[in-house]
This record gives sequence, C-alpha cells and structure tokens, in this order.
Amino acid sequence: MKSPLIQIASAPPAPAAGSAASGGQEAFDPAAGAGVQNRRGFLKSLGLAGAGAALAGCGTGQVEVLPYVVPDARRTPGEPVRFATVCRECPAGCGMLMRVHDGRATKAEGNPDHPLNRGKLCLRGQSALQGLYNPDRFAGPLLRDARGRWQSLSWEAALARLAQEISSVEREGRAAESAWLGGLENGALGALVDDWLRANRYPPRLSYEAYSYDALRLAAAAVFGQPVIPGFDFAPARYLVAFGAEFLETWLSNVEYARQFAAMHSYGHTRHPARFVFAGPRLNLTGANADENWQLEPGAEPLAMFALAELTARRLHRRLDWPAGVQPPAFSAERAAAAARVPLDVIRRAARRLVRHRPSLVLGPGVANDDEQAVFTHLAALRLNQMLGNVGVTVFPDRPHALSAAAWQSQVLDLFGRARRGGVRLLFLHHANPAFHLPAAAGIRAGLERIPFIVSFARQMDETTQSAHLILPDHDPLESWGDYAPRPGLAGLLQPAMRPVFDTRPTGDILLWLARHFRQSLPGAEPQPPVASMLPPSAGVIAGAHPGASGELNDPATLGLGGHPSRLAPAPESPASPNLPSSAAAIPAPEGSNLRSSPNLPQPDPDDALPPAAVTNFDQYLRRRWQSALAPGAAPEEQARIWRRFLAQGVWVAPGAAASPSPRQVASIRASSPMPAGPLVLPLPHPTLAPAAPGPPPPAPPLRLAPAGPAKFRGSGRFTLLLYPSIRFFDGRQANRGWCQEIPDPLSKICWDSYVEIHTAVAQPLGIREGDILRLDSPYGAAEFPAHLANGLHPAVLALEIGQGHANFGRFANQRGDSPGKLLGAQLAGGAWLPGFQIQVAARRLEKRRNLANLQIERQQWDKKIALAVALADADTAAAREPEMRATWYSFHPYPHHRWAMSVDLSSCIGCNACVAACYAENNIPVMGRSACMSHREMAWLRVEVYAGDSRHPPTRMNPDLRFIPIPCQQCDNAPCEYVCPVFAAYHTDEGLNGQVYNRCIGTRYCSNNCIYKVRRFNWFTPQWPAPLDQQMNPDVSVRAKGVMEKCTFCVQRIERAERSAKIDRRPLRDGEIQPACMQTCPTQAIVFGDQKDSRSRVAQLQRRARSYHMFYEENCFPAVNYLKRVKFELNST
Amino acid sequence: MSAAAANRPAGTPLLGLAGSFAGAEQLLQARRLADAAGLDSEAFVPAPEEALIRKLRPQSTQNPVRLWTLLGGIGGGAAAFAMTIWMSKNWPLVVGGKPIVSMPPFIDVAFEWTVLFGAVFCALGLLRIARLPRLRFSPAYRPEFVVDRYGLLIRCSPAEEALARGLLAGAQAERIWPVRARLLPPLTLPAEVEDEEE
Amino acid sequence: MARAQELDMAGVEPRQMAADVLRPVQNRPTLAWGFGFGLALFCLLIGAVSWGWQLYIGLGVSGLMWPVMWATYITNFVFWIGIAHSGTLISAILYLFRARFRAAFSRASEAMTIFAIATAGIFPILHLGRAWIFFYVLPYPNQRRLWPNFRSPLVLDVFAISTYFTVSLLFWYLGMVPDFAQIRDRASGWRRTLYGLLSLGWTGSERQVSPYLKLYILLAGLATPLVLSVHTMVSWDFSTSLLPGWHEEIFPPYFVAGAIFSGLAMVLTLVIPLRARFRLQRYITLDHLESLCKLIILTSSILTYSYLTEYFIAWYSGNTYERTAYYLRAFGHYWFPFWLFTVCNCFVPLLFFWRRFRRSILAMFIISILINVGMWVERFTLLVTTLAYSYDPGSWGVYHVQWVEVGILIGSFGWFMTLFLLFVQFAPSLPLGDLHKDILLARRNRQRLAEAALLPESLAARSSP
Amino acid sequence: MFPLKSIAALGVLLMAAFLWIFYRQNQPYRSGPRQPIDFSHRVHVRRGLACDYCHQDVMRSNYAGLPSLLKCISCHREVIPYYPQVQILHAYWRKQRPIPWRRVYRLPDYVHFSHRPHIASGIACQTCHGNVGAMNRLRQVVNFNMSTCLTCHRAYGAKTDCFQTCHH
Repeated sequence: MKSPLIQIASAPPAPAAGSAASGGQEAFDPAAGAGVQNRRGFLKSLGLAGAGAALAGCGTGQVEVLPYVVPDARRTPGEPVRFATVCRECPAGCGMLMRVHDGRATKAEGNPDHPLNRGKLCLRGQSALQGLYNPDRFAGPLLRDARGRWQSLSWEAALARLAQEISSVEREGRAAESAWLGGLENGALGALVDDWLRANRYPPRLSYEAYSYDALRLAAAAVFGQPVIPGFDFAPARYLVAFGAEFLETWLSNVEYARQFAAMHSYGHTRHPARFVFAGPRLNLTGANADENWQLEPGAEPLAMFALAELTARRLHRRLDWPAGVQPPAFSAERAAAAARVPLDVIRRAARRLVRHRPSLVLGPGVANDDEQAVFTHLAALRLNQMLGNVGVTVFPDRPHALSAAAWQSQVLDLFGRARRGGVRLLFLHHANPAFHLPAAAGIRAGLERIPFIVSFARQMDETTQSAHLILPDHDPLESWGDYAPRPGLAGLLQPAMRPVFDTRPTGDILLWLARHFRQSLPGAEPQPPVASMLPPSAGVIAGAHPGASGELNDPATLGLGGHPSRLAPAPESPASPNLPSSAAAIPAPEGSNLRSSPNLPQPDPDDALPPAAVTNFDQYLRRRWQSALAPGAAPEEQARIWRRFLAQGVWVAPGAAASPSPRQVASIRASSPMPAGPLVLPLPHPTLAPAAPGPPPPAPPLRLAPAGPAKFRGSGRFTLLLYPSIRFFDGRQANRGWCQEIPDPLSKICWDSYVEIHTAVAQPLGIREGDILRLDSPYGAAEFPAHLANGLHPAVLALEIGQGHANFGRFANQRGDSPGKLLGAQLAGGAWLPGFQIQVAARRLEKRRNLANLQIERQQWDKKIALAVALADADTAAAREPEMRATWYSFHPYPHHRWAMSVDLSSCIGCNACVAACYAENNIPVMGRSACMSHREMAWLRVEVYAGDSRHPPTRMNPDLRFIPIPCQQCDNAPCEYVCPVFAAYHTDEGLNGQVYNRCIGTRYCSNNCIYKVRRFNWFTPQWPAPLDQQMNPDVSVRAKGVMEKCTFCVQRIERAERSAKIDRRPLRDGEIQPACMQTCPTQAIVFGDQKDSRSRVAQLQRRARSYHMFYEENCFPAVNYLKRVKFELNST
Repeated sequence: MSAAAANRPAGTPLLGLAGSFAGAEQLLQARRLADAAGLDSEAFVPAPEEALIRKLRPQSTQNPVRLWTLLGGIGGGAAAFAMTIWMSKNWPLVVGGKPIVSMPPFIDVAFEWTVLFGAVFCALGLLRIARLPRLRFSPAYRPEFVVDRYGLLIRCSPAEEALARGLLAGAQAERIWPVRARLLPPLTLPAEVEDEEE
Repeated sequence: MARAQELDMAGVEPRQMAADVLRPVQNRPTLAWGFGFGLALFCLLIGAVSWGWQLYIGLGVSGLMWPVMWATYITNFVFWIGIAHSGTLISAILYLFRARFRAAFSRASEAMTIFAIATAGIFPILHLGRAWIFFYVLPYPNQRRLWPNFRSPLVLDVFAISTYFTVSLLFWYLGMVPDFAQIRDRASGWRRTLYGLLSLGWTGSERQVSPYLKLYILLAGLATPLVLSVHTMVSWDFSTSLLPGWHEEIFPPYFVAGAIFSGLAMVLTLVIPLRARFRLQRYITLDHLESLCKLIILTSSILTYSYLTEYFIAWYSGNTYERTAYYLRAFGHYWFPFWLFTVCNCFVPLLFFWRRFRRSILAMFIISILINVGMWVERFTLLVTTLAYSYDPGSWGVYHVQWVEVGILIGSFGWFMTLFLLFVQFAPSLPLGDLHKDILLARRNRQRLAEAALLPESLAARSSP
Repeated sequence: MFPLKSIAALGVLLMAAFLWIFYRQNQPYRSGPRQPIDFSHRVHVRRGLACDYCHQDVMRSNYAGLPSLLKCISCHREVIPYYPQVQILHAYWRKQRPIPWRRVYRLPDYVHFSHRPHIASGIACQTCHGNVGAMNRLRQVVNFNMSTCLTCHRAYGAKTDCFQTCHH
C-alpha cells in the first residue's frame, strides 16, 4: 500500500470544477478529471483518504529489487550521469548535457563546452524531455488499412511493406516522381539520405523548415553573392538596430544571441552598455528589451530602413548604391520616414549614432514578415552593415547558418502543386509538417490525398502524417545517434541518453536495411577489414559521460566511453539498490515501452568486432564516418580513444574557428575535471571529408525586386494581420508539451489558449472585452479567436501567435483554438518565390466568450517598488541605493555555516522564461491543465512577472519600459509564512533556507496567504503525469500529493548533494559549485546563487552594489533574494 | 398516624420525619425550630435562590467549590506554560525569526488552560461536594421538592418522633411522614416503594 | 411597563409553568417538528456529500485558488464562532449583571452557543488540505518528537475553541441538571433512565444547591473573559498576518463586537419562532426582545466605528499597501458584497431607534436575518478582498464561489438546526429554575405593592389564581 | 433496570481490542519476506566476506547496491555448484535474468536517506541492519521510523534539520 504521499497512478483524476470554461472537454485536463465517478472508486478513496495517514509505516506490498546481471564498473546506481548530445528542438543546434538517473533521462542542461550556448538552454531546450516521454508518441509502426484506420504491425512486416512499395515504384519506373521532404539534417544522416536517394535515383531531398528566412537569403544573395544566412555576433556591437528580428526568442540561434546581447547591453556585464533600437508594428519580447521603440505602420519597415540607410550614407558622405537588378526607390528619405510615421529627427539621431558607435549591427524584419517587402528591408540592412564596416566584425557571411540549406518555400509549394497534379508517386516525410505550417489555401492536404504512397518517420501523429499510409516511427533525438553542424567548422554530436522509450527505429537503420535489402552499396557503409573491438573487453559500454558539467560529478572513473546504453546486457529497469527511495522506482515501467535494445536486426554482439559485411546500424556508420575524419590513419585503439573523448565532449570545433567559449565561464566549472581545459580542438586534414558542412545552398530563383514603396496588402479588412513566432512553440512543433503550454507567454501571460491581440484603445470603443471571441475574415478564409487587449502593438494591427491551433497533434496541443493558417494566402507574392503573410482582415465580435487563462491580470506596480529601474548616469552612485533598514526586535539568525542567497540582475533578465521551464523539469512540478490555470492553480515555483514602468516613470510609445522580474521564494529571515504554520511544516533551516516539509504539511494554506511575495503553491488535486511522462521525475525530489503546499527550495537537492560530496572529500564548497536549475540555464546569467556569508562570493559582491534592493523591504522580512535595478539609458519623466 | 406506624415493617429503622411546606418562610421557621431543638435537619429547595441558602446555612457562606476552581485554574495555567515551553525547547525550530520561547502566544495558551481547568475543577468540586452523581435518592425525597414545594427532613430517633412531628406541625407543614433509613434501588422514587400514608 | 410584566409573572403557578415548558419534552415530537428536523437533516446531508466529494477529489473542487486560499470555509468558521459569543453573553455576562430580562431565553441562547461552536469547530478541520491528519496540530506525544508550533494563531485557535466548547458545555449542562430532575420525576421507561442519568441524582437538597449556586456564579465569571479571549484569538488569525487589510490593531475589539452583534441577531432569529411555536409568549415577553434590540443598536454602532477607523487609518497612514488594499476592497471586483454588508451592518440596525420597529415581531425577525447575512458577507469580503489584492499586483486573482462551498454552507446550517431541534425536543428550552425565581420575586413585589395599595385593579384581579 | 453490567462488559472488550492492536503494531518484524534464493548471510559472513564486498556502492551512492549475478557466479562456479539453491542461481545465470530479490528494508518516499555520509562517518552496518552476520533469512530488526534516526542523530550531534537533511 503506497504511502499517501505518492498517488500517481492510482488516485482517480479530479472532475471539472473550474469556472464555466466554455469550449469542449479538454483533451488533457487533470483538473477537469474523469467526470463520472463510479461508486466503488468513491468509497475506496474515502477509505484511502480516511486511513491514509496511518499506513505510511507498514508497507505490505512486495517490491522487487533487481541487481545487475553483469555490473558496469562505470555506473553507480543512484548517482546521475551526464551524456553530451545536441538539442534538436530548433535549427540552432545548441549543445546539451542530458542528466540520467539510473537509465532515465531526467534533466536537460546546456553543454558548457559547446561554443554556441556555453551551458545554457532556452525554454524549448529545457522542454526536450517532454518530447522524449510524450505520451502521444507512436508505440510502434502503423499501417493505414483500406478503410483508413491505423493498424499496428511488426517492424519486419512494415519494412517488408516499404520494400515492396519501393520495388513497385522501381517497376513502374516512376523513381523520379518520388520525394523526400525532411527536416534540416546536415550531419551523417543527411549524407546517408542523400547517398540512399542517389542510389535509388530519387530526386534530391528537400529540407523543409517553416522559418526558412527566404527574404534574408535573397537579400544576402544580392549583397554577398551567396543566398546564405550570415552568422551574427552581437557582443562587439556598440549600437544595435533591429526591424522586428526576434533574436531573443526564435530567430536563428536565440540562446547564443541572448548571451551576446547581454554581454553588450546588460549593465551587469559591461559598464558601457550599447543602445538597442527596435522598430516594428508589434513590440515582441525582443523589443521589450529595447531602449527605443519605433512603432511603425504595418508594412512600413522597408521605408524606415531605407530612410535610415539613406541618412547614414549622407553622414558617411557616400552614395548608397544598390546591387545589380535592384531599382532604387524613387522617393527621398524624408518622405519615406513620414510614410512610416517615424519622426525624422529620431532616424537622423539613429543615423548619427550608427556612424559614431562602431562596430554596430543592423538587422532586418523577423521571420513572420517574409515577403518581397522584407527582401528590400534585409537588403538595405545588409548594405548598411557593409557601409558601416560591420562585415567580419558583427556580420559573418563566411560562416553561413545551417538554415541556408533549407528548402525555399516555393520549392515546397511546387512539390505539392505537382502532387495535386498526380505527379508524385512516393513521398518520404521525415519530421516535416507542412500541412500545419503552410496556409490551408496552399492545398497541402489536397496534394497529400493524391499521392499513392506516403511513408512517414514522424514520432507522433501530426496534421501531415495523418494522410500517410505507413508510419515507421523514428527515435527521439535524445535516444538516437547523429550529429548536427549549426555552421561550418562547428559540429555537435548526438548520442542516446537512455534506452528507447517506445518500439521505434532510427531512420538511418531503416535506410541501411533497405540498402542491404536491395543490395546497394552506400559510400560510407562499404565493408571494411574487421576492426579490433572498439570496446573494452570486460565491462559493458556506456555512452560517454561528461565529467564535471556542473561540478557535481567529479569522479574521474566516469571517463567518457563511446557506445550505446542499449548495448548493456539487459540491465534491469530499476538497477540493484535495496531501498531505492527514488520516486522513479515506485513507478511501474510504462506498459507501452519494450525496453528491448534498439533495432534487433541481426544485432552484433557488443564484444566482438564490427562485422566484415556492410554496416548494419546507423551508429556504426556515424562512428566510422567520424573516426575516419578525426584520425584517418591512426590505429583502431587510438581512433576509439579519440572517438570516446569527442563523444564525452559532444562538440567538435574546427581549428581556427573564431568563436571559442569564454575562458572564465568554462574554467570555473571545469576546474576539477580531468579533461584538458579549453575545447577539444582536433586537427582536420581533409576539409572535404569534414563532417558535412551545410550542403551547397539550392539555386536561388531569379532576383527581381519591385521598387520599395508603401506596402500593398491583399484583402480589404480594416486591420493588418501580423503573425509572430512563439517563444514557447517555435513554429508549433513544441505545442504538444505540458510545460510549453502551461508556462505563459512572457508578455501576455496567457497560457493554454490561442488568442488574437488587439489594441486596448481600438477594442474598447467596439465593446470588445478580454475573452470575447472575434471572427476574422481574410480573402482566403475565416477563423475565430478570443480577444486579448494589449498595448504593445500598432492600433491597426491584429497579432496572432504561430504555433497553436493544432487539429491532430496530441492531447496537450489539440483544442487550443483555431489555426492562423486558415487566414493566410498561399499564392506566391510578386516574384513567385515568397508566400505572402501580410494580409488585411476584418474583425467582428461574436456573442460567444472563451475565458483566457491569464496568470497576471495586473500590469501596473501601483507605486509598490517591485521592478525598479535606474538611469545609466547614476547606476553606481548613491542615487540608485534604496534606503533599506534592517529593524527587528529579535536577534538575527546565527547562521553557523552558510547563508544561501540569490541575486537577480533585472538588467540582464530578458524575460525568456527558460528558468521557469528548468524549474519545472528539475523539481517534478506537475502540469495542471487549462481549467486549473483559469483560477491561477498552476504550480510554477518561479514566475517571471512583467510590469510597464512604475508610477514615477509611466511607459511611453517610444520607451515602453517593460520590466521583467523573476520571483522565486525569497527564503526570508523573518519569513511571514513560518510563524503561522501550526505544524512546523514551514520553518527556517540554519543555512538560511525556508524549509517546506511536504509530509508534515496538513494544508491550512495560511503560509501562502501570509506570504507577501505569493510564491507558495498548493496541490489542489492529485497531480497527474500521463505515462511515460512520469519517467522524467528527479528521484532526489519528493513528489507531492494533493493537499500539500510547495515552493521554490533553491534546489535544495543540489545543495545537499554538493555539501555531502564536499564534506566527504573534506574540502570547502567552491563559489558557483552549486547552481540551482534556474541559474544553470539562464542564457544571460541574470541569476547568481551563492553563500552570502562568504564575502568573496559573487552573490555577496552583487548585494553590495549600489543598485541592489530587496522587494517589499519595508515589511522587514529580510529576503535572501536581492534584485539589481534595471539600468536604462534614460527614464521617462512623469 | 399510629396506624401507619403500626404497619411499619419491623426491622427498618426510622431515619426521621419529613415535612413539605408551601413557602420558604415556613421552611425557615421549621429549620429554626429544629436547630433550637438540637435536631439535625436537611432542607430541600425547589428554586435555588442565593438568599434562601444563605438564610438556611448562615454559618457556612464560604463554599469549598471556590477553592477547587482556584487550584484548577492555577494548575491549568502552570501546566500550559510548562507544556508550551518544554515542547518549544524539546525541538527548537526557528520560525519567522521569533525566539524559541516567545511569551505572547504562550500567555494565551496559559490563559485558555487556566479558564479550562478552572471550570473543569469547579464542576468536579461540585460533584465531589454535592456527592453527585448518585443513582439512589435520599429516602426523604419527594418529586414536588424539585417543582414547587419546600421540604425538611428532621433526623430523629423513634423517641424524638413526636417532638419532630410537633415542630413540623408548628411550622405549618402541609404533610408530614416518617422516613425509613433504607437503600432505594437506583432511580426509583421513595414514593413508589411503598404507599406512604397521606 | 416592565413592572407590569413582572407582576404578570407573579400570577403564574410554577407547576403550570413547568408543564408548559416541558410539554414538548414529554410527549412525542409533533409533525411540524418532524418536518423541520427532516429539512435540517437534508441540509446536513447536502453538506456531508459536498465534504465527502471534496475529500475524495481534493480542495480543487471548491473555488479556492492562488492567491485567495481562504474564502467561505473560514468565513463560516468566524461566522459561527461569532454567533456562539452572544449566547454566552446573555447567559453568563448578563447573569453577573443580574440583568432581569436574560432569564427567559438564556437557556436557548446558551444552547445556540454550544451548537454554534460545534458547527464552527468542524471548519478548521474541513478546510484543511489533508483533513485526515488534523491531529498534527494537537500536542500529543509522538515518536517523531514533533510538537505543534504554539506561536501560530491557528494553534491558539485550537486551544481557544476547545476551552470555549468545554466551559460552555459545562455551564449549559449543569444549568439544566435541576430541570432534568423535574423531567425525570414525570417520565417513565427509557426516558426515566435517560433523564435520571442526566440529572445526576439531583434532589434539590441544600447540600447540592449551595455548591451548585456557587458553581453557577464561578462558571459565569470564567466564561466572561473567555468570550472576549476566544474571538480575540479568532481575530488574530488575521491581525497577526502581514497583509494590508488584515494587519490592523482594531481587529480584536472589532471582531468581538461583530460576534456579539451577529449572535444577538441569531438569538432573535431563533427565539421568535421558538416562542411562537411553543406558545411561550408569557415567559419570553416583548420587553425581553426589545432589550435585545437595544443591545443590537449598541454593537452595530461599535461596528460602524470600527469600519470608519480602518478606512481613516488606511488613508491617514499614507502606506501605499494599505491604501491600495482598502481602495480595492470598496471599488475592486468585490464592490457589491462590500456595500451590501455596509448597509446591513451599519444602516439597517438604526431602524431600531424607532419604538415601532423595536416592538414589532416581524420587523425584528427580518432585521435579524439581514444582520446575519450582512455579518457573513462582511467576513467573506474581509477575507477575499485582502487575499485577492495583496502586496504584489502580479499575484492578484479573483475568486469565484463553487457549488461545493454552497453545499457545505447549507450543511453547516443543517447541522446547527438539527442539533437545535434535538435540543428543543429533548431538553427544557427555558430555565425552570430561573423562571421559578422570577415568579417568587414577582410575588414578593406584588405583596409589597399590595400593602402599599399601589396595585392597579386590573392586574390585582388577574393575579388571583 | 440500569444496564450497568452490559456497559462494563463492553468497556472491557474495547480495552482488550485496543491492547491487541497496540501489541501487534510494536511487534518486532518476525521474519523477512521469502526470497527467490534462500541466501544465508550467516554462511557468507562466516566465510569472511565483508559487507562492502557485495554491497559495493555503499561508499559511492545513496544506495548500498546488491551484488550482481556475475559476482555470485564468480565464486559459485566452483563453490558447492550442486547445492540446490546454487542450482537456482545457475539457472538465472544461464537465462541472463537478474534475481528478483524481495525488498526487506523500506523507507517512505518523502525520506531521502543516503548510505554514503553514514558510512563515511564510521557508522557500522550492524547499527541499523542488526547482526546480519547471524541471520539466515534477512529480517528487519530495527524499526526505521523517525525516532530511531532522530535518537542516533542527536546522540552523534549530526544534522537534524528536517528539510535539508531528510525531507526535501
């Protein structure tokens, strides 16, 4: 009988009780519960509830403990191991360390050795685990029968069916009419697919990405001659202008850019911050961090950019010449600025500053603004960068981004045009979902219907795969081999962190099997003389474990070892450990998972050598490809050793590559690691054989630019529809994740719902209130969205988030509202290569309502000094200091050893909520569903609040002064929550933490009422983790049952683990050795944790800064979290 | 009268004579006569009035119940302080920066227990002094003593029966009857045991 | 006029009065009582099912949310404890003052106290997240060597309410012992056994009466400070917190006055139908009820003063948190309950200044119900607005009542009425001893007046039996 | 007429029931659960095997760990291979399946216990697991409730911080 604290599987879900949530029954809604309760369940649980407490001690159930059959000297049950891999949640390709507890991946962290993100991850990166354990993933191959129903079948039958289809295509001679529409694969898998397609004489593959930056690539082709996306480095810039590019959210490589942006713009990182100007019709999260906001007319970006370029050229006394084929606009800069409604002196001032502050960086519009007008804006921006000499300093055309190899939107539209005409016989879908990303008017579904046979390697059902005929589910990136090069000269390696969760096969293995089946020889997979076993004779092989990622794992024994965990002898699901208190042990293995080793095609025994015949597994193909590249002539043992070191490190940097990780940040973490300091730089003799740099970009269609004039939009509606990419769902691929849905949008603070943003001043006269459903009519279709009244956008604009509105994508993503795709047109604009996004829509209020789950209903600070700002001039002077006085009748706490404290720099915080996602992942925080969030019952221990200015500095149009403030538990000295708890569940530990003992709490909730920061959350229902999501749980953190209060604990499990190993090794704790999950993943290092008693620690130094203050200091709670005021160039006067 | 005495079963000793009176004055008069005659007497009062009780027992105004209440109160207060301080010191957890032994809340607990134990011991004192609860009634008890009649039992030996009867008659007793000293079965009224002569 | 009432009492025969009062006890429950009792049981059943559902599913079925973690359950708790206090006021405090009018309904109001505490005592357990381990709050010896936190107002509540319940129970029960003796002597069969046990063998002997009277005086003495302390500690649940809107020094006296105010209203609500149903108009006269109304005016004015003080101090202190909290309490999302309770508590009782209202039974009944509605809404608003609009504007949230909470509120009234109807049926609802004393007193006065020839002829005629 | 005797009888009955439950609660664990192989600690300890020979993770992790099948087979390939219980061991080894031992010691999920600091500060295994060297079938001798841990922690002056030590 389980103790009542753990009621995961057994307790019945709770019935719907939130306020009248209109709309159908939610697919995933634990708070909505199972509706009809049977009598037996009711009585059983009454009994359970009644006798729950007394049963904690006498467990009568029998629990098995399984030892190893063959032990692995390298793995200690209970101690986490980290495997280096790459985050494939978006094309940025950040390096990732996957923390694994006893064979279960539990936490994603950044790889400090990867020069791109240097140990940091964004919100989507942290949610990668919810992709791995997603309950809606395919459990095995599926075949659609005649009546359209999916039948599951064995792998052998599925592969046979595919082989039969391929041979029939061969017989019909329609090989040229097949197509491979896949994701962006530029590593070994990309090479394998190309070789396989070539072997079958299929046309080359299309790497489909919804955000393919066509406009930027065309502009680059005009300016630099190559249609590639240049690399950007924000750090050296002294002045930054962005015309809508969301480089802190979803643009290209947002974690890298966030770090660089903080290095240039945050007062915490530099005493001379650079100014950032944002221009665009809608203020997105990136614009919220700007110092100047030009609210342009919708579609006026080219005019404003042209005016800026023209005025800058005049100051540089040079003529602005345009590349061949581009007619210069026929009007002056002054008229363009007037048309864009931006004051001319503002543009003139910006031009002056661009000239004075060198180097600088000018960026064009964001991805949602990808039409022919955008090409001109990008072109003008790149020309401006050239004129200002930024090329080679902040703009690097020689280091093209991997996305340069993405297919043009026109190529995809042509493919489906052909399909509609019956010209496509066989389609391979490899993680591409055009049916959702492209507009409905593009006729994707009609094209899919006409294709006789579609094979999809998707991991879960999506809008495109539902038209497929055969599904061969691929491994999740976290359980598969591979590599990915974000830019030439930099490659990250993927290795499986754990045994596959479902009965899935890597696509590479399938292609190799097909090649063997049809007796084709692929270049990388030829038979080779037997190579001595790569593997140490005795022990099994574990994948490379990265030493000392966060300083915890300093056991030299776990040197990285290449190999696939599945190669272990059937290591038991719960390894040998008698009283394994980890909550994972108490969770039964998910029914669906087979936990067998991956593809059991004739599986070579781990210990003997590679088979003389052709390579059978993709990991062998990958290893052979890399080993021959890394150490071509070396002896096998040497090759194996280098391969294992590279596997453990997870990243390969070509010699001489410019961007190397910042020394201070990497050194401080790797002090104890046996690996040599600095990245693993290996000689690379054969540039040609270098792991696939992004392939040669497809030929660019002819460049004909219309003259830049006032924007012409299709449709006659009053509003301009503007789509913006979502920081939580990217292009919609992360929509089926509980964390991404429940963590609110950083600006609107709305979760779980899709909504249309409308300006407050426009909505009120029309009688539109928050939550009223608006019907939008565009020339191409109609859709309905609940209205959200916002202030950050142009009154003539309606804004929709890309990513929501899935029809068939899983329990978390379905029923979240309409899809923006219905409104968009697909006929290509102007030069027949760019789908037109910007259209005019008419909005009409319907009588229906759908209440929005808004987690922060108030944006004003009501003069309560929560998020404070200070002008740059007196940032370090006494004027910034808050008059804080510590007055108490009682003596202060005698902290004998440590006083853990945290410092948050509001200048560095960009409001990206990555810390909130990391907190969800680390502390087993449950997802509560939409109806719970409607009444603020989400369980986030950490929330990032957003305020618009304060009472003394009201926001203005030019300076919206949005301030983000992450609020964890402040661990107060005189905590108001402690003295009111009747059972000592909340009390103060002698290391300064505010303890919350879950099993002692009886749920009076007085502590939450009395907390002035409102950081305490209550378990209203028994939390639900649909299998296999419960495998993601961190065994070091107790799982809370219903009726228990919980809050941020400064990641006490990490504190305890570090203190324990320091005590046993008899050494003092190093500053920075303990990193709570939020600090570890913050891309801008805004959060610093440490021991306040140690005066040399970084957090103590930050507390002594002039601009340091505590929230609600008048209440004498003496919080341990101090904030550093946001430094702005100039503050708005009242 | 003698007939009743005649059919008195032999062997049950006479406890005394009881008389019922209509008003308090007659009872007081009877009590004064009995005291004058040096006979021990026990009064029964339907409406518990302070003044009447003071007149009936002039000498013993101080009732030991007060002592029980005082001791109970002091004991409760002390017990509360002991409990709260000992328990706080047994596992000293710092809470809200407040000292381990913080007097304001402890004083409240002490006040509550002072009142509680005072009241409980007061009740116990009543039960002890009035020798309640009893299942067997005093032989002299009549149902109307609780409703509207006053009663007086004069304990006398058979010899003094005549004197007692005279006293009661002198105080205008409505009815006078002999009272046997016998043990009544639980919860049964004396009247139901044998038919007392009117 | 009061003197006439007393004289009227002189004519009453104690035996007849006892018969009138004990009529419901002696014979079988009437149909009307059965209907009332059935209705009360049904409401109790609604409450029980609602609570069972909440235990089974979790507190999420109620409307409680972040940041408003306390709402109707704690409102019910303070409301019922408030009602209990006026019962003690009438039976104990006015006994010390020798107030003449209290005797008639002191037993009924004391019973109301016991049942109100019994109802209020459920809510500290019912509102817990894990109600099945409520005993963690009690200082019982346990192997974990863990003790409750005596610095928490909630633990003080536990002591306060348990003490208050015990003392009131003793005071109420021991007060009824002589009356049970009368019932015992009249009853037979199981009634005789039951009331015999309850009467503890009371025979009216002076050896029992003397300590009994001393006990009654002492318990009344002890109950008086207890009343003030219990509701002070209930008010500390709020005033020792840090929230603007709760953290006020005026709370203890303001809560005590509020408690007595709503208690008096509930006495009126209960006594008026009781008096009519059992035809006890002769004993609970209009004068008695009128003096209650005068008390209501007094406590209502104390309440009005407290509200004004709170708002003045909030404005005067210039503290931005206080100003925001009080502004939003009056004009925020919960403006309607705020203005409803202000009207009910401050303006409706002023009608009692007119004699016409003080003497009309219907007016008194309606006003008493309005007052109790006002007091419930006042505590609800005080709780919810302060939690909804506390310090951090980012954490503001609006609370909506759910059906479970309504069910539990109905259940609490059902539980209270069930106990009260049982009391009315199986126990003497008027104190026979006190009334007997009043009769004797009235007779002595009548004799004295008769001697002084001051007696108006009409009364003299009527008084002769 | 007054049911005095029946009430008294009922009272006695209740007291007896309460005492019986109280007795059952504090009964020391008679014998541990039946294991798939009747492994005897007594025999192995007498052969001179130290605790951490089989439970090798006791110094490195929260869990003490159980000996792997390989470790058992490494001795029992030669030592009494025909003993029926060892035959069961060989069967498992041939099938390469782990031995499904039944758990003897259980802690609730809200307690985080780690062997490592205890062994590092020199606590003997017998302190908590009793004289395992003398047991054939393992049984839990010490009741792992909070007072056991608390007494020892207070005696040794170890941290007794509820939140940071055990319950987080």
